[in-house]
Amino acid sequence: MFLKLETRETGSDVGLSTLACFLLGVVITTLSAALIIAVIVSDKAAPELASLAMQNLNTSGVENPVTAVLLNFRSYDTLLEIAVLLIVAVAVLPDQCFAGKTSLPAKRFLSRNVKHQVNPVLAGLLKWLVPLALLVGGYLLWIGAYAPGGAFQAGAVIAGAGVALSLAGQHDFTWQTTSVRITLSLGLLVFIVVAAINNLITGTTLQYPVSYAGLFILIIEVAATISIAAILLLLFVCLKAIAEPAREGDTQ
Amino acid sequence: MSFNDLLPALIVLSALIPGVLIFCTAEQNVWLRRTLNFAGNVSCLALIGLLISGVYAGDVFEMRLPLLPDIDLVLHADALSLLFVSLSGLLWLLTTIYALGYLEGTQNHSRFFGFFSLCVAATLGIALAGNLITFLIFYELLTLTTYPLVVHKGNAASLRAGRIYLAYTMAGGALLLAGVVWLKALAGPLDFTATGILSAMPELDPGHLKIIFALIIAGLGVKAALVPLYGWLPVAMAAPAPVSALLHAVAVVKAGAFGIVRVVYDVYGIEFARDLGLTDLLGVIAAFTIVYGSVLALRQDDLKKRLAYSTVSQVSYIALGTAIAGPIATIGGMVHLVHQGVMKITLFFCAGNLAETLGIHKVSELNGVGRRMPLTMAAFTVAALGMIGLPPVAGFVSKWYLGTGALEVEAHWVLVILAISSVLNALYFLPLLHAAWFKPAAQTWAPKQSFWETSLMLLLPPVVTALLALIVGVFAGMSISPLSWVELIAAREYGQELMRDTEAGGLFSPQMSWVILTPLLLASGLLIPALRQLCVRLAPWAALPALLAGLMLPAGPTMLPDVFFGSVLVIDQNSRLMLLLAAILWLIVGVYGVSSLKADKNLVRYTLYFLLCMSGSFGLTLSQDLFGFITFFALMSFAAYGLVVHSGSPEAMLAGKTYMQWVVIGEVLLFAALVGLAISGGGEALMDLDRSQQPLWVSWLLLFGFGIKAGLLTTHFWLPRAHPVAPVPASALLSGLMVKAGLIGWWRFLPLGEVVLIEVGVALLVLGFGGAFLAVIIGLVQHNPKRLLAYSTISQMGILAAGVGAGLLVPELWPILSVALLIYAVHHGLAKGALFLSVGFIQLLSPGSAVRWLAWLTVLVPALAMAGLPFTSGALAKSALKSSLAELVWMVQLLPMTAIGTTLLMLRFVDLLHKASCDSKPANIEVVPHYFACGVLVLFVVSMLYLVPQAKPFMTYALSAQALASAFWPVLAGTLIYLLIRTYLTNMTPLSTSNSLVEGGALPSWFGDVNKKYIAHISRYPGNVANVPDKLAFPVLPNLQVHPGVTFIGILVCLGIILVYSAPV
Amino acid sequence: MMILGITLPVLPLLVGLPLLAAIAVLLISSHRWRTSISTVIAGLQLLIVILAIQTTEASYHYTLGGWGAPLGIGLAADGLSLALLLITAVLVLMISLYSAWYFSDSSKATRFWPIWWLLVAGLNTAFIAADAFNIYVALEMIGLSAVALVALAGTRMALVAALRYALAGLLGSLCYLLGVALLYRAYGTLDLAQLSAQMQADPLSWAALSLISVGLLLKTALLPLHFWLPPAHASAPAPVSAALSALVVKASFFLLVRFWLEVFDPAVTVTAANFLGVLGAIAIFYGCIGACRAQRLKLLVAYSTVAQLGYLFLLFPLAFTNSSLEMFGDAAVAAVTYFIIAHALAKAAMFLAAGNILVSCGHDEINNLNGLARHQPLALFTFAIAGVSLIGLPPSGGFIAKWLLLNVAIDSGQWWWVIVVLAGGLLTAIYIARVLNVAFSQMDSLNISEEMTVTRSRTIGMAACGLTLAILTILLGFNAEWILVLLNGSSPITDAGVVR
Amino acid sequence: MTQDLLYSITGIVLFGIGLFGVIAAAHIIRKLIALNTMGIGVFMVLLAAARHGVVTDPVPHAMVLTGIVVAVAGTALCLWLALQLQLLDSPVPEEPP
Repeated sequence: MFLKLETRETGSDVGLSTLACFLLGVVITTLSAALIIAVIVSDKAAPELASLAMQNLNTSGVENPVTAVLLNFRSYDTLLEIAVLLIVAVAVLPDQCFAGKTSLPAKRFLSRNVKHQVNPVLAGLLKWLVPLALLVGGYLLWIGAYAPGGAFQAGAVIAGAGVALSLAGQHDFTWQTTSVRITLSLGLLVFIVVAAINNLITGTTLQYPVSYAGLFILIIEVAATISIAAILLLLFVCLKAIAEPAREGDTQ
Repeated sequence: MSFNDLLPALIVLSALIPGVLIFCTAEQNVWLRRTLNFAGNVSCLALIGLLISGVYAGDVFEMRLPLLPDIDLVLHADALSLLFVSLSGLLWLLTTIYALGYLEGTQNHSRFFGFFSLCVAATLGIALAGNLITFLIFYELLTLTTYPLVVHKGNAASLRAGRIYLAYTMAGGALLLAGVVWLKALAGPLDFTATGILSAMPELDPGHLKIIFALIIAGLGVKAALVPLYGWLPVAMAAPAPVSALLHAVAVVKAGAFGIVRVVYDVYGIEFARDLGLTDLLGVIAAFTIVYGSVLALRQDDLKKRLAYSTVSQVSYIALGTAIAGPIATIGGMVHLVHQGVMKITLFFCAGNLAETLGIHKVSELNGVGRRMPLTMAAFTVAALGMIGLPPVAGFVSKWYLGTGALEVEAHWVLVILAISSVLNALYFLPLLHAAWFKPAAQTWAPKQSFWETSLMLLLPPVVTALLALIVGVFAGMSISPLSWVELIAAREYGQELMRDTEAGGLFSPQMSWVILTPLLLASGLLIPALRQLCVRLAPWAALPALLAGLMLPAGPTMLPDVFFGSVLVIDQNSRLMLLLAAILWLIVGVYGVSSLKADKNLVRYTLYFLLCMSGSFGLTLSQDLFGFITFFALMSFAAYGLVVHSGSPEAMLAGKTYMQWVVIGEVLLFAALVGLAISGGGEALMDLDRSQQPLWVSWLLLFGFGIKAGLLTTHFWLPRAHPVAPVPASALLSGLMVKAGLIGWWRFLPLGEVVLIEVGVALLVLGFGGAFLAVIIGLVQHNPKRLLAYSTISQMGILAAGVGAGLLVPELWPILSVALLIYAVHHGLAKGALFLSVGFIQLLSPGSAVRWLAWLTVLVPALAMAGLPFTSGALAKSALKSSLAELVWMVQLLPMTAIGTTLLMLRFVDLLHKASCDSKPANIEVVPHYFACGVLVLFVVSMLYLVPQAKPFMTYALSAQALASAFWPVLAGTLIYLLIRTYLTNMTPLSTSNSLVEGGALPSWFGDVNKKYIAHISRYPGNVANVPDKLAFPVLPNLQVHPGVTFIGILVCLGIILVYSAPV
Repeated sequence: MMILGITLPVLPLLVGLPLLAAIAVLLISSHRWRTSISTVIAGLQLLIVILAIQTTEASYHYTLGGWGAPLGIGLAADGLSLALLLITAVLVLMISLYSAWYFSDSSKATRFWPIWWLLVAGLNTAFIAADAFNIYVALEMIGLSAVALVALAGTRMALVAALRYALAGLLGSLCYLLGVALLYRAYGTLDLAQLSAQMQADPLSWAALSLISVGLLLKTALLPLHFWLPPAHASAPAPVSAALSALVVKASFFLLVRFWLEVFDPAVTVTAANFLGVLGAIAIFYGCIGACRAQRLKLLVAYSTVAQLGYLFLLFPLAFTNSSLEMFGDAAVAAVTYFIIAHALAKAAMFLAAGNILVSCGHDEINNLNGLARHQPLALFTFAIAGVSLIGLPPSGGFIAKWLLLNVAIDSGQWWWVIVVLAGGLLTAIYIARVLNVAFSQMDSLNISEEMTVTRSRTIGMAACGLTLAILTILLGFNAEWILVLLNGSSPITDAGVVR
Repeated sequence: MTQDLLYSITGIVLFGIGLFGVIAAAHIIRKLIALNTMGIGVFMVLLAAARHGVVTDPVPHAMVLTGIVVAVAGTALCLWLALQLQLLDSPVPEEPP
């Protein structure tokens, strides 16, 4: 199935012969049909989890039921989700990032790329776009408590600002610093610390005291937003950094 | 947990911990490693000692560790485990010593000894395992720990061996595991219990139990090398010698055999297994393996491979003993566990010594190696003879118990298997011994590095184990011997109490054992170079104690309960006479021999066999128990081989071969016969033995078994070949004395004077008289005086045989007939001895010799005595015989005829001697001993009449005129006839001088043994052209070239059929 | 659990500790500190698990956030979980120690440690999960970190293997997720206990079961879905291989057991169980043959994993006999649990030994390992002992495991599995013997260069880790009772129908 | 046919199409896209489950959000691996099976 993994463009789109494709199609169609039939046949009204969620919404510390689920009822999943992101972030981090003190003197996270020619239009656009994106991100983070929105959405928008900066080519990102690593792991760290504190307060892990639930959720969300933004940006920048020389090498 | 409970575990640990520590020692740290090794060895043995004393006192040693719910890891010491534990512990020590010597100068010692110790630990664990699961664990551990040992050399062959070894053992392990799991599922925890655990669970499905049994036995059979699972064993020979020794003698194959014993006795329970019919299956497999392994061994040229196949065969004795399912056979099987171990390890040690010291790996390279490495080969010889089952080496004890055990439960076929196996064993071991001791060395060996033939560490273990093999056989009756221990086990397995009859009655007179021991002591003195010359000189005087005993000791038995199965030596009227005859002959011929062979470079060897024969001869005369008798009988027979082939000429070699073939056949027949006798007669000492109960087949076997030795017609073929080729003194002994052993045998074991045995009696009469006459005819045409004398022996023994036959027909005659026969035998012994000696001084008889008149006198007196001239011993003997047989008229009439024949032979002998003396020149030979020897003999021949107390009743008749006349006329008639045919005889084309009756054409050739191959063989040696016949004088009927072996097999097959059919239903 | 008067939330701790460790090793750049912290936390984790086992409670439940199922997420651990947690803790400790030496002079260490701890967190999460969606996240944690660790080797082969592994993992996760979605649609809950209580044998359940099973089978690499395993396990760094073979595949198998035996119990049919058993049997043979033909040591070990995983699947036919699950279910689970533990120890030891050999010889081509017995006796010894356990010879954990398996097979009257188990053992013996034979041969083709001997002190530490595991394997064969006692605890999933 | 059932069926069909793509596609990017298609199919089924009852259920929404994050992570990792491979500048070697 995955015996051949192409990373380059080849003439054909499909790695299988026509006959095999046909057979595969038949099989998958049959499977899908069977699934569909199973769904239709056993279509019955399930006991309501939704009402339960709604009943508990007022003690969850937020008004948006989705956020309540994400960060209160099923906050454990979210905690792990951030851990998943962290795994990929660490896996993708460029090696020299860990070279430590022997490497380049610690630079700032964001620095101006002096070699790159400055495009005044682009520079002008960025001046407006980046703060705007940060603002939108902040808003999304705040509104998450009441309406659709939240840490992931906010993080994605903020990361978008970074992507724009990166694409413009006028700035470099440095991942070597300890602060970057703190930023990456901040979401997880804060989440765990909050969980531990709550454990001390209420005796149950991840159980917030009702009156402070909103506060704790906000703290987690802020930290998570920062980390998610950083990680998404990291992913983009690192992949871009690899892809460019790779593509050059490919075209040679 | 008390110390008692820990003891079994400590024993395992005493091997395990040194093993683990040795792994950690640096390669260079030799002394630390040795210290660890020996510390382990010694502590192990000490703990085993504690354990033995504890178990003997009835303490319980058991350690349990929970392994799984309702499954414990149990180490438990019972009598059976102790047997194996002590064997392992002891042989571990010896093998360690050996391995240290063997591996000197190689690498990877830490690894080797580490695994070695672990291997022993696993073996000890197997021995001490208290349930089947624990057993299985250690069993598999053994596989694992032996693998690195097998591949230790790291060359292609050993790697292949390792692969095959693993393949077999893993597969076996899997089967075993399947069986054990299944059984556990059915029957719960499988703790070993003396009478079996399954027998107490009648609700189990027998079908399942049978399949499980098959699985388990197949699993164990791999290690025990049952056919067809033996394939790994010969290949594993690629391992270093100590490992081979360990694999074959102690650890691996024994683990399998031990497992079979455990499963049959302690899991299934022997009676339950028998009821399920499982033992029959096992028995058939074991029997087949025994035979098949031996057949394969025959074909191996590689020494170690031959030994390996021998192991395949021998280990199955244990399984066989188990399968026979009787208390006695159980003893046989279990005791073979120890006996085979001791013997086989000796063989492997020796093979390793040969390879290591001289680079000998093949059987064909063994020629003459006995001279270079006498101690090694002596050890090898002892062990090999033990393997064949020769008394008194350990192997005999096992076979004896297997045989009697089989008869006890009426499994007669087992006897046939044992017989075939013994013969096959002899076939692949004896040529090897022959090559080593009697063939000239084909190459010059590497010179000795030290005083000893090889490194002392290599030499010591095999010598010790060989001695052990001998000791456990000789002292089988001792209470600490393996045999006694096994008897205890067997009693427990059958749920009985051991009944040991400890009454050691009779008076003990050590003097009587000195009769036998003196020659043996001198013989062992020969092994020490410094004492060698002294011993040679003293050799003839070894017969002195016998002479003194015969003259002075009071009549009565001597009991030695520790020796054999309780040895009994008796001096009574008859044996006293035979002992005196023997003593006189040995002494006189010995003196003669030592002086006449002074120049012979093989004098020491001659003396050795001479002494061994002497001991055997005395022993069988005195022994009144089966074991003792057959021991000394075998000792004499086998040692005589050395005398027969002494000259080393091709002719002697061939004669030796024939002799050996017949001896082996005889031994096997006798073994079967005595086993039958022991079972039917209810005892092993003759005093308790009821001879009259013996089945007919036993009588037949006795007839032929002893007939071989006595030169009875149809089994006599070896005699005319072997007697003439031996050195003169040896011939004298062979013809004069050793053939009488057959007579003694009949005497002791046939129900003479008790029961009428018509068939056997008639057969003896017919064969006896047939021999008496036919031998005369053949003898007459011989040109070699010694051969002529040999035929005369056949003739005379024929008369004696006929006498015994008459005794069987008419038991009432026996009391008097026996005395007559005894006198006749003594007479014949003395006269024949004197005649043979006279052949040795042909030069003195020559016309130029100064003392020729005196010399001729010493020839003529015994010759005429043979013919029965009045006033000689012959006349007395014959008249005694005649008077005792007075009721059998036709026999009385036949006897003079034989006398005529004897006269003819004697005249022909004198004639030949005369002719030869005319051709020879007088030479400077030492005269005194000759005169001494012959003179004394002649004196005895003449004076016996007045010396022997038994002769008194016959004296009056013998000296009566009628008797004198009747003694005289056959001599006269014979002389006349001889004079008539003399011309014809002299001018006759020389007969085949080379061979037996059959070759002379007197008997239809279907009697076997003529073969062109043989003659062709002779003619290949141009040096002996004189002996090669130009053509055969008499027209020979179409030759059926029947090898004695084939005859033997024929007898065996018939016997087998008879046994099977005759077994009471 | 009470320790010194403080109530410890054992289950959350088992997830939180590794996560904290991951953050710590990410932030610290000193090698020494990183390894010491790892060791300490691994030891702590082991301690917690042992204490958890020691306490008398039969099983653990924890409701996170105080909400309880179905709204919140619960954690649960029964005997099986505890057994797996224990073996995980033990192996994490040993592999962490080993890695401390293995990665001592490599820049990869800095990426290894955080991902390693995240993997551990994922494993622990999976073992104590009681929520279907939570399991999905745990599976992703495990899958992605495992892929990242395989890619750590950096060779082309490792990258390809990692990519393949990643795709397979993602595909499996998605199948699983669809199954969960269908379940949620039908039953409206994600809690396993509630699902189990409501489960009906209807087409939707079967569809969900199939999807979940296929997803997990793909991750467990049951033949014919094993294709990703051998290259991934063979080309990863040695400690990673050890963890992958010993633990990672077991996690998805563990979940499979959860779903089949507990959640979907009413929907499962005997035929389906037998089908899995047959696939397992084929995997045993296929894996063994693959191992016999492998040219590289690590590939051999990887194929051996394919085979050994096949044994695990015998659980299903043994547990679902015609009679009932109650009769042999517990015994079968006990046998397989024992098998998992024995295999985990042995396989980890084997990979660690292979890693040693690779480090000291510079290659792991089997045919050129002559004379290994002289140069690397310790590593070979470890390898051999582990092999013994894999073959199922006493005294080793593998023997007891096989013994239990055989026992169940015979008790439930399915003798044909006996043949499979035994034949598998023999085939295993063949490839183990193959390595040993080469290693013992005297013809010396090993070139131990100077450079290699410099790292000797390092390899001794590594070898000691492997040897410890091997000795544990042996010791495991001497007392099996504790683990069966442990497993006797009742299942939290079926018991915990009532939310606490 | 209710709306949620339609969504479910569409989701399953998408899942099937994605599955076909994952298996049949040659290029790694195509495979990844196919995987994401599958993911979207699954999310649709989940979202449909949210509307299965009377009230809109927030739980599946949360699940989908988590699922998206995980999918992003997985996709990123795969892309990174593919790029690393490309960086090694050689065709993907034939794997020994």
